[in-house]
Amino acid sequence: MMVWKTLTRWYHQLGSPRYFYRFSEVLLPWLWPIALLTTAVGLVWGLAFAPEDYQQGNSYRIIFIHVPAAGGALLGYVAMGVAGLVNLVWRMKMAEVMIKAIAPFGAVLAAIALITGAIWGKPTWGTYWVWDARLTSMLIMLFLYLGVMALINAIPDPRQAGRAAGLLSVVGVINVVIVKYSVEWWQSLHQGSTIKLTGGSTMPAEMLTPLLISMLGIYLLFAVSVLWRARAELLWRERKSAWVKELV
Amino acid sequence: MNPLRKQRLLIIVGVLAGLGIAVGLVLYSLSQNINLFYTPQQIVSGEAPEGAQMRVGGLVVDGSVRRDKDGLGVLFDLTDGVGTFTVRYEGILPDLFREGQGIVANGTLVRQDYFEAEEVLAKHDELYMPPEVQQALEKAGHPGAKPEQAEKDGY
Amino acid sequence: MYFESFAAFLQMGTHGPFVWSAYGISALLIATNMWLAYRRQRLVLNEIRRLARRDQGSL
Amino acid sequence: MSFTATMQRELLLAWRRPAEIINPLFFFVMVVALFPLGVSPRPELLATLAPGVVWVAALLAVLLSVDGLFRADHDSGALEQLLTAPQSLYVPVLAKLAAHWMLTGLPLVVMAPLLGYMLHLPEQAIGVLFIAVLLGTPTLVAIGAIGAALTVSLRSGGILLSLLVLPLYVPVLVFGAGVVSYAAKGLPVSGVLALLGAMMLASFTLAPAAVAAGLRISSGN
Repeated sequence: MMVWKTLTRWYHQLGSPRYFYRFSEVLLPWLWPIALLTTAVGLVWGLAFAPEDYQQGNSYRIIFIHVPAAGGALLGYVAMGVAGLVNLVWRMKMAEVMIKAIAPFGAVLAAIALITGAIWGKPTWGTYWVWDARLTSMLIMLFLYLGVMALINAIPDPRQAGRAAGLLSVVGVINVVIVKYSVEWWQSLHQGSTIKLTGGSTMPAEMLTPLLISMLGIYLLFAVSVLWRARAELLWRERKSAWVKELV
Repeated sequence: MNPLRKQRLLIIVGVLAGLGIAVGLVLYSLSQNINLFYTPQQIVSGEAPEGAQMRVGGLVVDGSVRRDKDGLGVLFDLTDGVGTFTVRYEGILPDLFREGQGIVANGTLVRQDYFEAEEVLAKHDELYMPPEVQQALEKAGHPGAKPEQAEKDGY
Repeated sequence: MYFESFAAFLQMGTHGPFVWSAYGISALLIATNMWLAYRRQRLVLNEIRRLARRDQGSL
Repeated sequence: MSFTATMQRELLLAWRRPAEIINPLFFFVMVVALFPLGVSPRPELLATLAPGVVWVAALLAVLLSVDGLFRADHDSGALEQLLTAPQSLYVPVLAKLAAHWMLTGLPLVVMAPLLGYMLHLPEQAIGVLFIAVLLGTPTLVAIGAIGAALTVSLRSGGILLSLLVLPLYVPVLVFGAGVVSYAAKGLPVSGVLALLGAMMLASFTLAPAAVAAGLRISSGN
C-alpha cells in the first residue's frame, strides 16, 4: 500500500510541469557526468580490456555499442508507446512532452544499431546487409521514429501534435514485438539474444560486465537527453505561466 | 438494456472474436514453414521442393570442404546431425566460414542431396568466449558447446 | 589492457577499420545529439528572457 | 449512425462521383504497366518481378485513395457532428472503412489477376495473387485510415501520410508479395495466407478505435 501511494504521488508530482522542472534541475548536474563516465568506462573496458572472442576475434567489440543502442532504441519506443497510451487515456501534458523528447535520441540509437550492425556483419556474416526479419524490422523502427518526429513538426498546435504523435507511437508498438521475436519466429541470420533476463547469459563475465556497463551508460545518456529536451519543451509551452516568469 | 449499452457490448464481442480468430490464424501460420528455410533433415526427407529458390542452414561437416583446382568453386557437406547434403558455391566465403561452423545459404536445390548456393553467410551463434577458454574446453574434450547450440538453433 | 601494444590496439587484428569506423560514427551521432539537446534548452531560456524583457520595455 | 446507414450514405456519395472509384484503379493499372516499359518486356524477368510490382502498385493506390477518406467530412462539418454524438465512433468508422474498401480496394482485387497475367505470372500463382490481394487490401485501408485521421486537418497531408503509413505497410507487402512468388514456385502457401488473414482481422477490429481517437485529436476535442 505504501509503495502504491508513493508511486501515485510521484506520478502526479512528475506529471506537474513545475515540479518536473525543479526535479530535473536537481538531478541533471549529477546525472550527466555519471552517464558520460559510465559510458566511457563501459566502452573503454570493452574496447581495450575485454578478451577477444574465440570465433570473431576483435570485430565482436562492436557489440559494446551495437547492443546498447539497439536495446535503447527498443526501450525508447516502448516508453513512447506507454506515454502515448497514458496521454490517450488521461490527456496528461507531461506524456506529450516526453514523446517529443524521446523521439530524436531514439531515432539516433536505431540508426546507430543499424550502422554498427552493418559494419559488424561484413567481417562476420560476409555481407553488410540482408533483408531478413530482424534487420528489416529494425529499419522500420527507425522510420517510425522519423514518422513520429515528422508528425510533431507538421502540426502547428503543440498539444494536438503531442497527442497525434502519441497515437502513432501506440500503433507502432506492434513493431517492437516483431523486432524482439523476429529472431525466434523466422530463423533470421541474426543470432539470438546474448543477454537473457531469465536463465544464464551466453557470455562469460569478463565480456558481459563491460557490455552491461555500456548499456547502463547509454541508457543514462538517453535519460539525460530526454530530460534536456523535455525541459526545453516545457519551458516553451509554459512560457506564459507564472512559474516560468518567476524563473527567468 | 438500452441501445447504447447494447451497441458497446456488440463492439466488444466483435473485437474479441476478430482478435481470437486472428490469433488462431497466426498460430496456424507459425506451424507452417513460411519463410522457405529448410534444415538438412527436411531436405533429405524430401520436404523441400526441388528446383526452387530457398534458404538452407546447418553446420559444415568436418573435413568435407573441398575446393576446385581452378577457380573459386567450393563443395562442402551441410548437416544437422540427422540429414546431410552437399552444397556447391562459387565465390568468396565469409571470414567465419570454417568446418563445424553454422552457415545459412541462399540458392537452389538441384537434387535432393545437392544444393547450388548463390550466397553463403556465416551464421554466428549468441555464444561468446575468449580463445583461451575455448582451447581449454577443447582439451578437456568438449568441442565448445556447439552440438547443443546447433540443436537449439534448429539446425 | 588486453592488447600487447597500442599499435595492436588500433589494429584490432584485421578488424581495426570495422571496429573504429563503427565507434567513430556512433560517437559522432551521440555527441551531436547530446549537444543539440543541451543547446535547445539554453536557447529556449534565452528566448523567454528576451520576450520577458521586451514585455517589460513596452509597459 | 448505424452501420448500414453509414454504408448506404458512403456508397450513394461514391455513386454520384464515380471518378473517386475509377482514379485509384487507373493509377494501379498504369503503375503496373510502367514496369514492362521501364525495365524490360522479357517474360521470365517480368514473372519474377510481378508479385512485387503488383503489390507496390496496389499499396500506393490504396495510400493515395485513403488520403481523402475523411477530408470531405472534415471540411463540411459532418465529422464535427459525428464527434459530438453520444455513440462511440467505432461503428460509423468501421462502416466507412468497409465502404471505402468496397469502392477502392475491391476493383484492385478484381484487376490484379489480369495484371498478373499480363506480367507473365505462372497460372498457378494467379489464383493466389487474387486471394492475397483480397486479404491484404483491407489491412492497407485500415492502417492507412489511421494516418488519414491524424493528418486530416493538415493542408499538405499527402507526403506526411505516406511517411507515417508506409513503414506499417511493410509486413503486408512482404507477406503479400512473398506468397505469390511461393505459389509461382509451387511451394505451400496456406501458412502465409493465414497470416495475411490474421493481419486483416486484427487491423479491421483495432483500427476503427485508433481512427476514432485520431479524428478526435485532429478536430481538437
